[in-house]
Amino acid sequence: MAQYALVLLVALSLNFAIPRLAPGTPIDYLVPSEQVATITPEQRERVLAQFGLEKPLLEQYWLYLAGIVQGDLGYSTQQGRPVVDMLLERLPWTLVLVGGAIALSLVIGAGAGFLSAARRGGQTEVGGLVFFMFLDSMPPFWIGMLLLVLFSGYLQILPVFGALPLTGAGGGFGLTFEVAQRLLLPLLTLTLVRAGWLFLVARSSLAGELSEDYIVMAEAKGLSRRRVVGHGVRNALLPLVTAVAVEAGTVVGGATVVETVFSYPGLGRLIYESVLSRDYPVLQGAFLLLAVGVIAANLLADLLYPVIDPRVRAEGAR
Amino acid sequence: MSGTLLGRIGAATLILFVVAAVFAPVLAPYDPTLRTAQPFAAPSFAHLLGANDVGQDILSELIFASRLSLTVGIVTACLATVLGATVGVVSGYLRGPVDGVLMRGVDVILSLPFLPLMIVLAAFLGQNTTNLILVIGLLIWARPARLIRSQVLSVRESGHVQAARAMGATHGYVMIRHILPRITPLVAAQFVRTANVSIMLEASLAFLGLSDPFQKSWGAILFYANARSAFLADAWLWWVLPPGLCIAAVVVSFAFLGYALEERVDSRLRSILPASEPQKDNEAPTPVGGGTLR
Amino acid sequence: MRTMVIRGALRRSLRPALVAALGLLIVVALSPAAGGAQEPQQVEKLTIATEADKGNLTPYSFRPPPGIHSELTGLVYDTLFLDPYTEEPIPWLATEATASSDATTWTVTLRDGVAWHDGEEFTAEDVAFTYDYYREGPSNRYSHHASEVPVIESVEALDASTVEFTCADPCPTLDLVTLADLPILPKHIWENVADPQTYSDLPVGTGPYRLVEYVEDQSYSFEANEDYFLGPPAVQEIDMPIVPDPSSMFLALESGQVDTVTRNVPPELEERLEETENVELVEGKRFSSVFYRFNDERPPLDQQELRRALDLAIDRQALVDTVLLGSGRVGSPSFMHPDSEWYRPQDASFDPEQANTILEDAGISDSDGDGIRESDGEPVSLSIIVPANDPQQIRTAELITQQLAKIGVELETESLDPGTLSQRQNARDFELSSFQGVPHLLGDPTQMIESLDSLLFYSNPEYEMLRSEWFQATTAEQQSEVLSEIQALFAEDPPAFTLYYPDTKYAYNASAYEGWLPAEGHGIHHKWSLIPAASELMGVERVSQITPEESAGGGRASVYALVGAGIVALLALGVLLWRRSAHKTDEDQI
Amino acid sequence: MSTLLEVRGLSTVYHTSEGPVRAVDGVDLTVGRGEILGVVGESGSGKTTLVMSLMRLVKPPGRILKGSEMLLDGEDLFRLPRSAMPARRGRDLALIPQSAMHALNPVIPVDRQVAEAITAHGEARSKAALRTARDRLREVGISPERCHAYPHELSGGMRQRCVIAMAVANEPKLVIADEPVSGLDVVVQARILRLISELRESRGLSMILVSHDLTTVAKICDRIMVMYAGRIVEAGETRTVFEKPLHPYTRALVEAIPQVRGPRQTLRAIPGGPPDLNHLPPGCNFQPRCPAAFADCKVVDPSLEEAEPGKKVACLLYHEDERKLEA
Repeated sequence: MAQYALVLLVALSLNFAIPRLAPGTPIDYLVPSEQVATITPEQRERVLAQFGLEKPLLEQYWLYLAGIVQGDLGYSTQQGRPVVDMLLERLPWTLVLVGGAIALSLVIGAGAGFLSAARRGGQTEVGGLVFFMFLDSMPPFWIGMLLLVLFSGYLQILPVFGALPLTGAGGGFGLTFEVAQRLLLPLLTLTLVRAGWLFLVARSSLAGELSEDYIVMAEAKGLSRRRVVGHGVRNALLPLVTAVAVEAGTVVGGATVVETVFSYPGLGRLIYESVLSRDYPVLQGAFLLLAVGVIAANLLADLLYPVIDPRVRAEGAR
Repeated sequence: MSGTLLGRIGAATLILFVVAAVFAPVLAPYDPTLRTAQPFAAPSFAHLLGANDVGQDILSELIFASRLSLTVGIVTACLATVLGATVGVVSGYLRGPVDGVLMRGVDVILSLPFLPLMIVLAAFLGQNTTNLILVIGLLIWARPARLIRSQVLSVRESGHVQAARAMGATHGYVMIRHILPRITPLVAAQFVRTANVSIMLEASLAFLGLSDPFQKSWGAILFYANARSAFLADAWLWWVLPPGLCIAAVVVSFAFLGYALEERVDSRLRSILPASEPQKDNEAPTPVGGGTLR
Repeated sequence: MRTMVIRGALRRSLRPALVAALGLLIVVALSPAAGGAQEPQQVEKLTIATEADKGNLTPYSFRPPPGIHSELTGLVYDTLFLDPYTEEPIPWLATEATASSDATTWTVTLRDGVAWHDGEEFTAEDVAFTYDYYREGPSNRYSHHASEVPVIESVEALDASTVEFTCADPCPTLDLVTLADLPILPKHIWENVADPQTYSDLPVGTGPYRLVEYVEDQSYSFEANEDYFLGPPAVQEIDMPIVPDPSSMFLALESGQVDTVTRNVPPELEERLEETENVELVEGKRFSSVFYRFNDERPPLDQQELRRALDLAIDRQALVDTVLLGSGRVGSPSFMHPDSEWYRPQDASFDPEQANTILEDAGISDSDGDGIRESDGEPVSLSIIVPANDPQQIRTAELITQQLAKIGVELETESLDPGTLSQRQNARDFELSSFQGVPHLLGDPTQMIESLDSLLFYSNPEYEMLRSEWFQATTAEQQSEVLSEIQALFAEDPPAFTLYYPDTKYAYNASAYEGWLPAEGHGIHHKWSLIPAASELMGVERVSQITPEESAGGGRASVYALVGAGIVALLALGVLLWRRSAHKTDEDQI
Repeated sequence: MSTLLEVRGLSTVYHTSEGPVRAVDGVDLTVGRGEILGVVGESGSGKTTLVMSLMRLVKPPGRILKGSEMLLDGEDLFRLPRSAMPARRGRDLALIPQSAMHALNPVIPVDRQVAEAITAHGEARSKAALRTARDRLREVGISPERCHAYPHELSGGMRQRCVIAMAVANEPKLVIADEPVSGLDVVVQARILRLISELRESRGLSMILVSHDLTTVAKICDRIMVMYAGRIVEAGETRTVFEKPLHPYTRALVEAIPQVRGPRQTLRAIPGGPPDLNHLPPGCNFQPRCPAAFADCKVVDPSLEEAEPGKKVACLLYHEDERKLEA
């Protein structure tokens, strides 16, 4: 466990340093020259002071760490609103989108992967394999754009943007239907992209398992084809869990592009905009969330191992 | 059967793209930087894929763009795989404190949000191709390192590695002579995977307008197409579809190659390994983009 | 045998389903939407898509990228006079304003019976407080109007409905420009706001609309202020979703999900939008320009001849034809926008030959024959910084690079993300920088004078002389006279190279609302479009009075249907392939 | 005793990239009720393919050729459609697979794996099946406390016992064991073999025991067949085959067994290695390695004929009529 704490600390320190590495400060973005009046030095000082950015770096670092401990992530230099509220507003949307995409891609991707491996019978199931390999190789923003044009542009059956209907669409069902409608395309895009990858993981790990001796035993016992494959699937779950955990970090990054295309107010887009506007507090807050998320995913994977494969319990963690 | 067929298709497509990249000046009907047609011109005999928003020939842009995408893809993949493999082998083989430090380093990199880091580094280092390769390469080696290490863990326990060590072989010797050959298929698979990821990343960065817009790349074409609302006009058929398909074609041909490699190497390996060889490892064998080693 | 039978049946049943899907698709795409123009006057709700989040719409929540921030704030807050770009000052919150003989003190009488949204009464106290607050407090888009050009020394509420302004120098156009630009804040709220930058409550103003809901980065919702002093606005509710992606925004307009979009229509979409059912386009006359600012402190740009040659070498007409596809006007050295009252026409000249001669005479010639001229030993190789997310400015830089190469000047473009770009611009760390001119820079003379120092760092002795003349001028005519002399001076020594003034066309769904009013400098999305009384006050016709040309409907739909059907067919084929290849491996081994 | 299983002309072919390979080439065999038939042969002689063919578990690119017949209690299992086979496996005929050490699913406790064999044939619901499973495990010597352990928590021998328990759980008519004791130490081997013969007594099991180790086969099998390059080269009573091996290959195999007691002898190995099934030698498959080979052997491919009552052999030494050249 101590190691994970160390990793978190290092990640946080990097999150503190990286945005400050980039040229430009929040001030430049706050009062851009476009406002046709460059700001006087003393005004710059006053704005810096507001966000505590005029203090020496080390002091800022301690305040930053202390802030995290007390759960106070400071104010966004752009919105002027507490970072915690902003993140909490965005988190549900990202969780729904990213969580949904991972779950759906697991079901579709892994399911089809297992099916393809099970049907293998010596000669690889080419059709499904090629289809999913193609899926895995298409750029997400490109698919997103094409889906948007197809469903919202040509067929005009789906709304184009945002996450919530503008006017409150009445109570529970109406609202959920509207939200679902808006969630469909971004979710479909993210799922298609991830399903390809998970299909390949599932297919190759199950294919490996099906050549094991216990499968021969299962068939010899007279189990139906479905139950025999079931034996293999149990063992093939392990690499799948690891693949998802290892990928957890990049998913939100990947979602950034999709969220921008669909104007979906998730964490990804917030990070993208905050990077452009050098909004350090929001960036630090979002990175913190991400780092914790990734480490939690890996921790969860480690916990899941013994459940899926008792031998791991015997050998200790990874 | 099907593995080799896919492998052949993959290899053929890749060669096609490499030829296009190398002979771009000869193959491309026009110089893509010159304005040779009306802006937004539709496809015609003179311009098979029409012209972009300032009248540059899209087909020529596509052909020249393959240069950047392929170079970024291949060079970054080499960098990331070599780095990933070395770290993977060393930490998987030596275990102990070295393994702990390296793996925690990998954890940190894996937990860093990818895109913002790219933007910051692109802004800080400037947007030429070498920086792009360095930046992508230094960020994506973490995953191959983790996966190769897990493979090395099980290979390390195998009979002949123990035997070699028992006969006094130095660590370096064992790593190079015994461990490396055994994990080459996985390393090759990781090469394919990192090539895919880096080509995709270059395209995404260009699409978000964060890389050098004058460097002809498939991502840049899509950036201008999206910015000049090609998705809305009928232009999406000849301005948006082709670059996306090119990216997909290169990435998928890498994957086909990886798959064929994995299948051929796997079957050869299966016959050498004696039955008693510990077959099982509980770490994540990666998919065709990274076939498992049995 | 059971599984075989099912698979066969499945395959046979797929074929009819496929044909049905194709049929359905064609019907959906072709059905023309019902519509026709109804009387636009009273409208229940309008949906306006905007491109960026502008914070909670107080004068301090300004945020890049440039957009319609002041117009949005204008829905909630009012100004004393109508708007800074009109010929004559039009009373709004103020009824009239009289200047002293030396034009340094103004007494302004306010309209009475005006209330803030929270019911408090609007008085002279609020006006005095606002101008002091702008001058003393942190800077924002409006504050330099009170603190620099002109310098308003004091503002005093004489009684409940009269305010007296005293300027340090004569300010003859105070009512026409300054009083028409600065939104008035409620004193009873802002007097205890210590830090305006982080003020996050919903704004309270006197304006025609109340901001009732603001979901950060998602949407704004406004409700009409029924007892607005000019009568209730024409639209009860306004929903304003934030849609950053340009393509999605226009897609939403086409599919009828929004009634209008605040982003101006890119040239390449004009033809397509005109063809869409119910969608009309109108020229919004919003002042906009793209200009290159040079840093004359860095050699070789400190040489005036080189700057003159560069100006002559730029083919502005080619830029308009290629980048703007003809929708725009060639830039002029007088810098201000041609539609503004304060614009004195000068035309830029394009003469690469003359540019070459100027350079030769100035001793800047290509001594080592590499195609690039040298100036005292150094090759003339300039760099230009452009915003990475604005393709129009990037393409412009690409074309100018080719144009300058013809006169032996090498130009290298750096495309930077907005944060880095602002930082480099503020720190003057550039040789050439691309800028987008905004309305109050191109239409408001006081702003132009002020930015010549703070933004363009224009140093020209003759200009210094004219500048002090401007500050002595006691009447509007005198100021206008000085301004034309200044613009004449720009012809020889331009403060920046104005490349072009793009047209600003806006698209709206005519069946939803036709009361849009193209006001000079503002486009159509502003409060005057929604206030019935505004059009005679401003003497400007609404779009409904302008006869729209006939719009050809649905010709394009058939193409979509074809393409859509193609994709459905492709998917169905994929499924069949999967079925057939799977079927092959199952047959019996014996 | 009446015959339980009769196999006639069984041939299984693998389509490899270098062309078809006949791993099992026209094998005939019979197993009586309660009888244990031993099949002996070097690795690569087609023993495992034979076992897999009998269970109809041959994976592509292998295929059982048409014309092979396998009558179990008179019913030809090769005529059944593939989908009907699962119902028979585990109930009528059961398999103890090769390398039984890995034959258990590592992530499921052993008792549930045995119970699964029972519920697979609809005999009982899961609770009852679990109880029977635990009884079967106790019968093969796995104590109740150990029976819900995971495979990796058991020793090799115990895992082997679980597999055997699993195989006999549904009282199959015929059990086919592929190298049941190879890879175990001698003491455990003896115990497992004793377990197998006890089960034969108590259950009246008929069995086919396949092994490369002659001594294992000798201990508990009633009749023995020797397999070489996919063919049966000698078959007969265990005692007679050992005392008077006819086929030179069998004789070499018997002489290769080191005698613990008795005078020291130099061990003699059989020269060369198993033939490459793609390029079989002309005539008799064994002739390149056969010390008694003579001219005809290179021409004639001897068939399995009766040489003495109850004894068959496929070698020209004993079948004058098949000789061509001499006459």
